[in-house]
Amino acid sequence: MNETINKYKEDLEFFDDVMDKYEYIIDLGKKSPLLDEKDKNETNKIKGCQSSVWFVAHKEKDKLFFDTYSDTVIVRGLAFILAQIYSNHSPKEIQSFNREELKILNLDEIISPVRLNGFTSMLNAIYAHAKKEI
Amino acid sequence: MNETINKYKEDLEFFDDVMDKYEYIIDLGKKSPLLDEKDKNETNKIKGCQSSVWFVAHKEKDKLFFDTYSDTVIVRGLAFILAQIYSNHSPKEIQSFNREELKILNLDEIISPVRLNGFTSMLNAIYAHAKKEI
Amino acid sequence: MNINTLKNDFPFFKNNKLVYLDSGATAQKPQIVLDSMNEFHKSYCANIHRSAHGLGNKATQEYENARQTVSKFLNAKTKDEIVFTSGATQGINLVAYAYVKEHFKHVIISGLEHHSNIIPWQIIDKSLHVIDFKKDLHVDLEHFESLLKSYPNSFVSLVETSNTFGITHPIKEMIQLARKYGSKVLVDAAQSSVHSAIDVQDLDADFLVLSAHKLYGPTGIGALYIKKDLHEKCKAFQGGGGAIKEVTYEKTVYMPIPYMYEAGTQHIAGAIGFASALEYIRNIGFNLIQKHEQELIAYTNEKLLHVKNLIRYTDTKNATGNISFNIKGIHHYDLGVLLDKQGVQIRVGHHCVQPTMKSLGIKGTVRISFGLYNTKEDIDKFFYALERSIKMLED
Amino acid sequence: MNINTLKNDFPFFKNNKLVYLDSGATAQKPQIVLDSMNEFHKSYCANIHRSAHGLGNKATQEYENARQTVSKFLNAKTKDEIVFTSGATQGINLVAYAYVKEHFKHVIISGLEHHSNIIPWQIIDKSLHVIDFKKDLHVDLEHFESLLKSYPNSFVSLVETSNTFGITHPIKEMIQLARKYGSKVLVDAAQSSVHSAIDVQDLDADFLVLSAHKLYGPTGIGALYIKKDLHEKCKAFQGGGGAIKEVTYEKTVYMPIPYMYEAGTQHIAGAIGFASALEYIRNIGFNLIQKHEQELIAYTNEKLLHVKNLIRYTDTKNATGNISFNIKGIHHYDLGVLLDKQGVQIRVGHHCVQPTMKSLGIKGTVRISFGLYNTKEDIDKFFYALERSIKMLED
Ligand SMILES: Cc1ncc(COP(=O)(O)O)c(C=O)c1O
Ligand SMILES: Cc1ncc(COP(=O)(O)O)c(C=O)c1O
Repeated sequence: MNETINKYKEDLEFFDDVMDKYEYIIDLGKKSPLLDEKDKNETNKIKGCQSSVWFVAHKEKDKLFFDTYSDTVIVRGLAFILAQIYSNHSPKEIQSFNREELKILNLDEIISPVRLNGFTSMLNAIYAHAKKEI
Repeated sequence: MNETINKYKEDLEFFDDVMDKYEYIIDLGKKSPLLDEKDKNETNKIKGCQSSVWFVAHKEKDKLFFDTYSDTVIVRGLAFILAQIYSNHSPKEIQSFNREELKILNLDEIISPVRLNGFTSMLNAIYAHAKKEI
Repeated sequence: MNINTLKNDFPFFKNNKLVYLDSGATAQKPQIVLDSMNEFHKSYCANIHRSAHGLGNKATQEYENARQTVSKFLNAKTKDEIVFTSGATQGINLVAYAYVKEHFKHVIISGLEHHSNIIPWQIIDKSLHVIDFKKDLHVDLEHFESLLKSYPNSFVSLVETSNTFGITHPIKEMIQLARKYGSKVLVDAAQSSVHSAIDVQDLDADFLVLSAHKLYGPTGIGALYIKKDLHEKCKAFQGGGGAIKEVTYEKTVYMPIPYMYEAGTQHIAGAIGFASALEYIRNIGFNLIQKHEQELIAYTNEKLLHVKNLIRYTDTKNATGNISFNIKGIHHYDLGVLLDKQGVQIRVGHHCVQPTMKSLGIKGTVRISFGLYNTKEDIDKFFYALERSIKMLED
Repeated sequence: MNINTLKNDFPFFKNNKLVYLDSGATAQKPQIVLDSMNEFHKSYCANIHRSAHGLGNKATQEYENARQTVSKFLNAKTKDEIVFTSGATQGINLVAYAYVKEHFKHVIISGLEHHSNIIPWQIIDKSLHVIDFKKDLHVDLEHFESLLKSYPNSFVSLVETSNTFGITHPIKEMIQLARKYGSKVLVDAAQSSVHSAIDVQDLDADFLVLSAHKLYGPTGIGALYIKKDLHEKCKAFQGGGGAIKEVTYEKTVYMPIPYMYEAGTQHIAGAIGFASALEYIRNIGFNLIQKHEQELIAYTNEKLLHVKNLIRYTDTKNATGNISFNIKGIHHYDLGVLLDKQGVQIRVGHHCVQPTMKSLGIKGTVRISFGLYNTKEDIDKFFYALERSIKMLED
């Protein structure tokens, strides 16, 4: 996971201007694969976000994969980053990964405190799912 | 009535220091005749004063006379001044006397705004009584 | 007076370069408002209504003068028709508990109400009836009358100007209509009061609420007007020091309104700052303010015409203070974030009118909201940032 | 830190020469408290909890930091146990409406309560039971236990330190006693909180109220501590913007406590100033404050011994902050007026504890009340003025 984190860290640090960082995240959001309409249901909806965010996980062999969607493109981009970081890892790996390591991405700069709850809720959902799957 | 007012005005103006003015008023309060205990009843009590003030009127020939009492000596002194001003006058005289004329006594300096209500209530009681007697 | 230099009265604009278009949420405060509060704290800070000491008297007098200033601002008959509250929200809740709860079964509201004029009626368990609005969001007066007919003697509670869409209700006409059916009326003037003069006697309102912080005054203070005729019908709400004539363990005899409702230590500095804000407005005058704000609104509306894929929810008639819109295919939240990063402070979201949003089938809007300090330059900057944001966000 | 120079932190004392001995009514505010509020108004004034914009985020963060500061001040477990209110009075009323009303029949209070802890229980129609006090005004714990026995599962609401007599109840012991009989307990710490550290966990209080203005903070703001375990049992009180998850015309889903109780625009500057006042206290520390205040009290008590015809109502044990007395044959009001005219600000009257006054067969007292800025010199001046007043008034 550190590898993916580092990749995004480098990408984000490439931009000096915060608007460019947003451009990059929006771009990820636009490119992020769409969820099936049927998956955008109440069960998959993450509670605690101000905007609607959905979250679907599936298992391939031993590994977990996450798909996310949000009605706002910025959150979609952020959720996509999270999904990329945690996808393609075993539940055990995920569980033992310290979420503090995400701090180096410096997302605080981008996510407002009001929305930070939502971000934490997404993370919680990932860890909860991993735990269930162990 | 103007005569009595002028007398008190001169007396009060004699003192430069506000503490001396109080000394004078307190002195009047101490000297002011006591009311009969039986007169200190609810009917004679003036509403709207923070401290208890009683007010008794009687008529001699055509003239009204007022006696007052308060449990605080400063208010007693002030009430005494009022009673002196309005006593020994006919109801008609009292009614036609403009209470604005009291302003020259500069009592504002001595009575706090919180207590001003009480002072006004006393005045109202005097005028109300005079009206009743006409 | 040059309206375009009023910005200089506001220290906020000296300390940063932000374009502030969120005055409907809270307005910036002129220096004299801060000065008046600092003056209280520094020179005559004391509790009120309780003390014989000179300091307390001075504080009491300034506080009561503030009440007088609010009373004049609303053209109330007497100053004891003015209760200081902690804001418009508390004012409405007070009326709910102290008056409506006991005397009414039905409450009629408009379809554009702020949550503050919806939830209090739910809390006291009244049946709520909502007046329809027309396609352009203007109130359907026929439906209003039919509700009044179906529920005579109900309580009517109406926002004067919508915090989201800037539409102003024909409030005087609506009050007259309500009177015909024996209703009492509360006016929520939280938004309207900063844009045009209010005359409670002319309106014939029974209750009216204000928030100081939307009137260039401090937070934590507001006013509730209660028509004198109704004072006897209003019962105690919250109890405590200062609001009483006599307390025994068996029973409390309350002071008359407004004191009955001002239990506990009041926001004394707030009342003083509130009055100072109203004086500030009075000195400029609503004529000038309106002329200026109408110019800003017209300018904005003109510019909005050129924004691609714009969705508006109302026409531009009766527009006061606030303008809401969306851009097709773009989420209002994304716009809010990008505008913010470009130094433009606007508000996005449901603006505390979720039921109205639901009626319109949307989650939220982008809202621009004007204060007297805004200029055409602010609007130009807003549009510049908006265009850039749209470009980034559109597919 | 030299406690005798703390006066310099308070602009009030730079602006006049008054001897201020009325801190129990409201305390003076240090410059840093005013600065923190001015800073909000000048640099990041915005509404909170609602906006996506940076300004609003900064304001929200400072407001929530303030909640954290209050939480630490009281040693609460988590910051969501802290509700901002407009003051202690509103805090008690909130508990009355939102919790006690539905769950209790009986309310037990002490014999030294402020009106703010009497009237709310009358308003919600509870049976009120008053614990006797002994000759020296100390609480009669046996009578307390007998009340708890007679009315098990009742609500107990107790002042920690009497605003009039400075007596401090053995509040921890009383809470433990109340627990034995299934009671829940509110502590009114409006007076005590400025004189000694409060630890809600150690006390095991269920509710506790504070007023910022008695803690060297601004008016119009206070805090209510609600123990987490009870959050589920507390229902909505006043409704409006900001306090909700979802609103429809049919029904409102509220945010959890504390947000549920913070409907409407909050006193944002007030919360920030409140926190700054608590930081100020924390920096000095209660050790130093207590040592200083105990010295002032001892000095005053010693001097009072020499005042002729003095009437005191309690011994000098457990004295905190406030001292009350009368002079035989002299009305307290007259003393208040003359002391005021000599530049000494003390309070005379019933101090919002009329029922206690009635129990004692008096109308009022002269009260001296200390803040950390008071000095022995203040006390000397007070006694000088007192002696002069007595001389003028005695027969
Ligand atoms: C013991 C006590 N409780 C409650 C209060 C009420 O506080 P506030 O007026 O700030 O609401 C006071 C204030 O005088 C008090 O001394
Ligand atoms: C129309 C309207 N009513 C009521 C309120 C509530 O005002 P406050 O939050 O100051 O109590 C607002 C504030 O947003 C408003 O816009």
